[in-house]
Amino acid sequence: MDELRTKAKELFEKGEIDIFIGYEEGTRNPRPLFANNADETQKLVFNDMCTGNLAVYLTRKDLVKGKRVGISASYYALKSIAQLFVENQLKEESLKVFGLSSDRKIQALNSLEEIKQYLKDTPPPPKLKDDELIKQIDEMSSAERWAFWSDELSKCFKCYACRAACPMCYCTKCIVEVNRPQWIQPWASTLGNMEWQINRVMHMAGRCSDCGSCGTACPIGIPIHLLTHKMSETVKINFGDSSEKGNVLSTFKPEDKESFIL
Amino acid sequence: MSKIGVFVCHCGENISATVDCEKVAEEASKITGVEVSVDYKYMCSDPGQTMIKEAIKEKGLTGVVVAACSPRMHEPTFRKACSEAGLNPYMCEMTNLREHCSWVHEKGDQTTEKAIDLVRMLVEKTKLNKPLNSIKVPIHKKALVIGGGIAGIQSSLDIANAGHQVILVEKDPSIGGHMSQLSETFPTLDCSQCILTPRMVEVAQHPNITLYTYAELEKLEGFIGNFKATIRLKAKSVDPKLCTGCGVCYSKCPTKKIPSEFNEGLGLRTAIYTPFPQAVPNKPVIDKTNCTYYTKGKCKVCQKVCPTGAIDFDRPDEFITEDIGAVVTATGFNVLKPNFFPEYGYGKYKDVITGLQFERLASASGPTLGAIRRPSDGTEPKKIVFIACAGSRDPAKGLPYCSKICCMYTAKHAMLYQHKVHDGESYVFYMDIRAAGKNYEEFVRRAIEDDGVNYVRGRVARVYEKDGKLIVKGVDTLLGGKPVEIEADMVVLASAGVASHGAEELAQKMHISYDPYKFFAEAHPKLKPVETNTAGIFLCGACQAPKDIPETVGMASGAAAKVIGLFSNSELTREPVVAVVNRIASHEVSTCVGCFLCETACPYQAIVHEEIKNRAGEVIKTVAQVNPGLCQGCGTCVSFCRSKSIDIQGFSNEQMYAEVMAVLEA
Amino acid sequence: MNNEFEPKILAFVCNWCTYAGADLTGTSRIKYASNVKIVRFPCTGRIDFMLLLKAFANGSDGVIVSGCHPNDCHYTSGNFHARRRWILFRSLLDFMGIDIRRIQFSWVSAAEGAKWADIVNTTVASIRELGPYTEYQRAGDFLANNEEELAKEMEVNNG
Amino acid sequence: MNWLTQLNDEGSQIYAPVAKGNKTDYKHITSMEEISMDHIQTTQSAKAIAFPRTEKLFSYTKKEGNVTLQNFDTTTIPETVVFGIHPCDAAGFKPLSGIFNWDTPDLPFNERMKRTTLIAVSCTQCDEFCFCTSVNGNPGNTEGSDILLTPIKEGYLVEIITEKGENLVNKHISFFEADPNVNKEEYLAKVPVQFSLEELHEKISNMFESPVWKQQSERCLGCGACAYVCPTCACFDIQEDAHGSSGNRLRCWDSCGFSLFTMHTSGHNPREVQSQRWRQRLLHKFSYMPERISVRGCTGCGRCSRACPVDMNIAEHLSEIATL
Repeated sequence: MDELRTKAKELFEKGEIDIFIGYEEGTRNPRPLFANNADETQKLVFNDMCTGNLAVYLTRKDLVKGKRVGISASYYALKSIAQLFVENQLKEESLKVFGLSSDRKIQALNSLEEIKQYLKDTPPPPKLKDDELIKQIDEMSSAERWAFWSDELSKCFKCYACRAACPMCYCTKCIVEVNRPQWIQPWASTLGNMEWQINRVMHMAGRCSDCGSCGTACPIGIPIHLLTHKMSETVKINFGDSSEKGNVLSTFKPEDKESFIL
Repeated sequence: MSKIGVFVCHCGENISATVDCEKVAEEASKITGVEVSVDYKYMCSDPGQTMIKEAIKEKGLTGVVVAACSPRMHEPTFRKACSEAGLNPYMCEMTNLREHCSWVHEKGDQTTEKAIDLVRMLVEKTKLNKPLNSIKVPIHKKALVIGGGIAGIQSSLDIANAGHQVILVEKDPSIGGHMSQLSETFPTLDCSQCILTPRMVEVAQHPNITLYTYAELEKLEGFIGNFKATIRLKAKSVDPKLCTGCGVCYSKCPTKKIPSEFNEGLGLRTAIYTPFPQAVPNKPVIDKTNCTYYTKGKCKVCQKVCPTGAIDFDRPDEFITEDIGAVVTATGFNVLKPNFFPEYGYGKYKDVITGLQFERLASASGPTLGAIRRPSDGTEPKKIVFIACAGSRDPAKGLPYCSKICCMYTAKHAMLYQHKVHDGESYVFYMDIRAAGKNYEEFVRRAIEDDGVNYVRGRVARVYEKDGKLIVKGVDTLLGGKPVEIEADMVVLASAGVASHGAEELAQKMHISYDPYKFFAEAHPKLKPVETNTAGIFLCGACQAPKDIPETVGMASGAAAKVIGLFSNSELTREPVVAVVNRIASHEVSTCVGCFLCETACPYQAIVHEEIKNRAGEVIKTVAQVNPGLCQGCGTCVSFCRSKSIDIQGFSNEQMYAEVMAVLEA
Repeated sequence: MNNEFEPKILAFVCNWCTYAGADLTGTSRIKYASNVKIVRFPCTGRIDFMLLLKAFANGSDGVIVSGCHPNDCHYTSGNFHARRRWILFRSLLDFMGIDIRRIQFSWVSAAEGAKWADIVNTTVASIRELGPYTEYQRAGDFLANNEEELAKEMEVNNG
Repeated sequence: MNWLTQLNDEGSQIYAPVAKGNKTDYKHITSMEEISMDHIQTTQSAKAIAFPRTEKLFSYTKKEGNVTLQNFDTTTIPETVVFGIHPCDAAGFKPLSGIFNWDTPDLPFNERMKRTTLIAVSCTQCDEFCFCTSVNGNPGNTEGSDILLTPIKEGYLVEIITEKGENLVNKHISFFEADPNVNKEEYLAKVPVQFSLEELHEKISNMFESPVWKQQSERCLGCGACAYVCPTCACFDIQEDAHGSSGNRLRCWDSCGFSLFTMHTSGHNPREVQSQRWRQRLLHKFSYMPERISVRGCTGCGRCSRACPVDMNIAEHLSEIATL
């Protein structure tokens, strides 16, 4: 913990960053902290409790535009950062990234290459609970699945916390706000809520870091992160790990396999 | 408010036999926004079209829906009619009451109901149509031809003769390609060089052709009509302006034992060389990998003997860029190196040679001056075996395709052999004889019947040497798989035609696609054989697939015709069915967030990065932009874009949505 | 006319292969069920997955999506992109319990007029068997749902 | 409980807290078994009873140029009893009512309120997010409720606050006994006061340009969770649910925290950055509402803090402002 504070402080003192995005102690769990100078870095914490995906702030223009940013990033945040690079949203030279090494030490990741290497070398944190839930849902009949999701999604009141918490949802005008045509019912109704989630998850295909922030953010506790988690798995099963360039839906292989097209 | 005209066609009785056209027109008139709705026997007829035109003028229609046959048939007809009446042609849509309704359903209410729905769908779509204007793209009327074989030569000459500038780039020191290596050509047996060299000279002398030999395409940017090509001129070490081509240098060059590429290794050349005596340009280059000066730092004999001081060892590669309107790719092919077949002993036995090597032996300008001699001992082979399909049609070896030319040139080789070695005996092992082409079958028959070539249908399993003879073991399948063994003096492999070296790299430079064998892919296998997927880049010759000379020349003229057609206008006019990135008010400029994933989805490289700057000139945002010159209007980007920032004219999100809703909400 | 359920089916097809294939069905005078209405797209790559959902939400009981066979796309790769889209979309819908039997994907070339008629007829038959897709439409109509619930309660009260 | 069963049997719609997983929310119940009272706070407030997340204001049909309007039908609103809401939640209906009646009385809201009886239950437990006592509330506050129940050793202490409440009790008077003479206070949760309301009022109305807004809102993600769970947030959006020639005009929840909330068609956005939206949220609740409709837009329920994905703890932020 002290290590990160020292490093972040150093960056300020050397004049290498203008803002450091990290965590501080919060009411119950660590919460995001924005250190704007060396002193403020002394509140930083970084441990396994720090699960919120801080990469979400890297596309927030009012926070980071024109600034050189330091950030402490969880495994999933690093995945998001790597993807944001693919999508032309970040500049290598204005970003200093710190991850947690396997022995829980602060590890500076100085380039996109190093981030990619880290992700290659580090196994993703297991998601036993989610995998179990998905298994349960998979084992349901189609009608049961419909009942399950229409019940869950009937509760959604469209606060869009799932969208706000997601680092990949950085569109300035989200599909739900497009009204010519009105693709998605903008009001809360089971179907409109489903349409929103289907869109969100389709848009996440091959881009999602699987951090689960959407589900954590949901104030009503709808397990929408299972949808993205399932999508990530489907992508992996069908198309392997994402390619360097483009997106799973913007690229293809002539030999892609399906079994349902007549 | 829309004023839509609906025009329901009976198509004689083609539609009205099963659809109640009057009712369709009547129901359509009740749709909000429909100003006029009529039915008529033949809408496409002159009176029918006049009816539409008059309605446009009298009622001030803002859109027209013609409910008739397939838009694939008459959409241009009706759009033209609308245009003539002053309505933007893209405000006219067709709905298909014939192929998709009256012809496929029985007469009845349901069929009429469906027809009404179909009309409703298109009315709702048309309400959201926007007037579109054809896209104009300026054209640089200069063509780049890559490859100086017969394909590139033919294409260059055709384009140049039509009055356009051509830049011809050839990677070797001379143009001529494979055709210049050939002895005689099938099916006429006229001498290849005799018909080719005049064309080569014509290229060199043509005022509209700029020839760059020993040069390669480095980079190609831009799009149809507006390419920018960067060409690397490899250092020749000989100043072409000073060199007179006298040949003293290569006669004095001490490094003499380099296998000649032109003679397929059957002859030798010097380090400073012209590939062959009839080379165009007939000026030497120094082969840096073999020249003693370049490898060891000593020699410079050529520099000493050159009467004009043309030798320049220190000259680096040069780069030139040219503005180009169209590209013709004519990079040809290579023959499969037959060490691919250890069982035939190529490389192990000197007298197992390729068809192309045989061409050099048979050529009057070749290493033996046209006499058929064994490379091993210079004796005349008395018994010769030709193995067709050496590599071709062999899925096990990864080349399932037919190389197309081997049957014919093998027949020619056997024939030439018989003509030159009267007491010789020749055998051809073949799988099938494919002699489709004018006078081709007759040619093969002549080889068999007149010249006594022995054709054996079967594959050769092995070739090995025994007592100075090449033992060819195969089977004759026509004799029920009877084993055949021939003691031959020479074996000629009709090795498969494969993509030329570096084809893949070149395709990637030009953003054109290629097949699994690295042959360049045509835009459509039937209807667009000389186009590629990238507009403005054309193909000809064996870079697309192995083919013979007449076919190559035909294709080369075809590609040239496409280029000339393109150059016949100063602007290119294209259908405006293209994608567009939206623009919104104020500082956001566009809802596009610049993720550029659409860039990878586009099959045509039509997405470019556009930097939006403020008044101070600072970049405030980088968004996608569609190059309308390249976009073909597939719309893959549109359904991929998450924020719906990109849309396609003519099939916009709003239009498609309205069309779908129209039928469901009715 | 009998009282058999007549499903509403929309077909989203590409202009170059399936639309032309359906034209051929017409010129060949092969008959098929009139329940299907074709919406013409330039390419399967253009077909937005949302349009399928919108179709269901607004009363379509089934959807046919059809385009050029792999390698035959007029635009070279639109159908390959579409194929990936449908693989993921279908799996997502299935995971959410949306009835994927109601979406029929197919490749129909411009030469396959008979295949088109066959696809339409088998799809109509299978959707007819599945019945109207009311559970999906109802999820959209929250007002009707509320009112229905209310009505039920009123009934209880009155009764 | 028998009392509720009776009410249910008589046709009142009963809403009560129902637990699912680790979340509890108000649901329409038919069996009293469903009720759960173990929670500290339901995830959502009970405001949807009178201000549904989506409400049809009117519907229309167009036919051959004529438009037929169908106005909001008040007869569809059933008699409703909300059981088990906490005093902070009950108190929220006053600010809501203030907003929905500040110039034009809002028919749907008022009609729903008219048919709703609130049976509140005092809080016997609290958590670190509760701060009702800092905004003049308390765990046994009767304000806003029709009836307030306080769990005591055996059964409940019943306080009848309004006529509506009295009617409900009188219907089944047999379930009730006379005053047991208990000290209500000893059963209530102890909610510490976190800041001085006077100091807060004094500061907040004069700090429009303060850097504190930016500082506090840096981590805010701009979602609408806080507004949607809030018992007093009343922002709404008007949407059109159109189907061909007919349609409904809908009122749907909205949030001033969304970046597009104030976006003009011109592209200009008067509240361009999150700090301006955060300022709006707090000023509206603690300055504009008290000034204009004489009621604070906060009851100290702490839901927004619990719902926030990034721990925007409102009590902490208000304390910071009060001690500036």
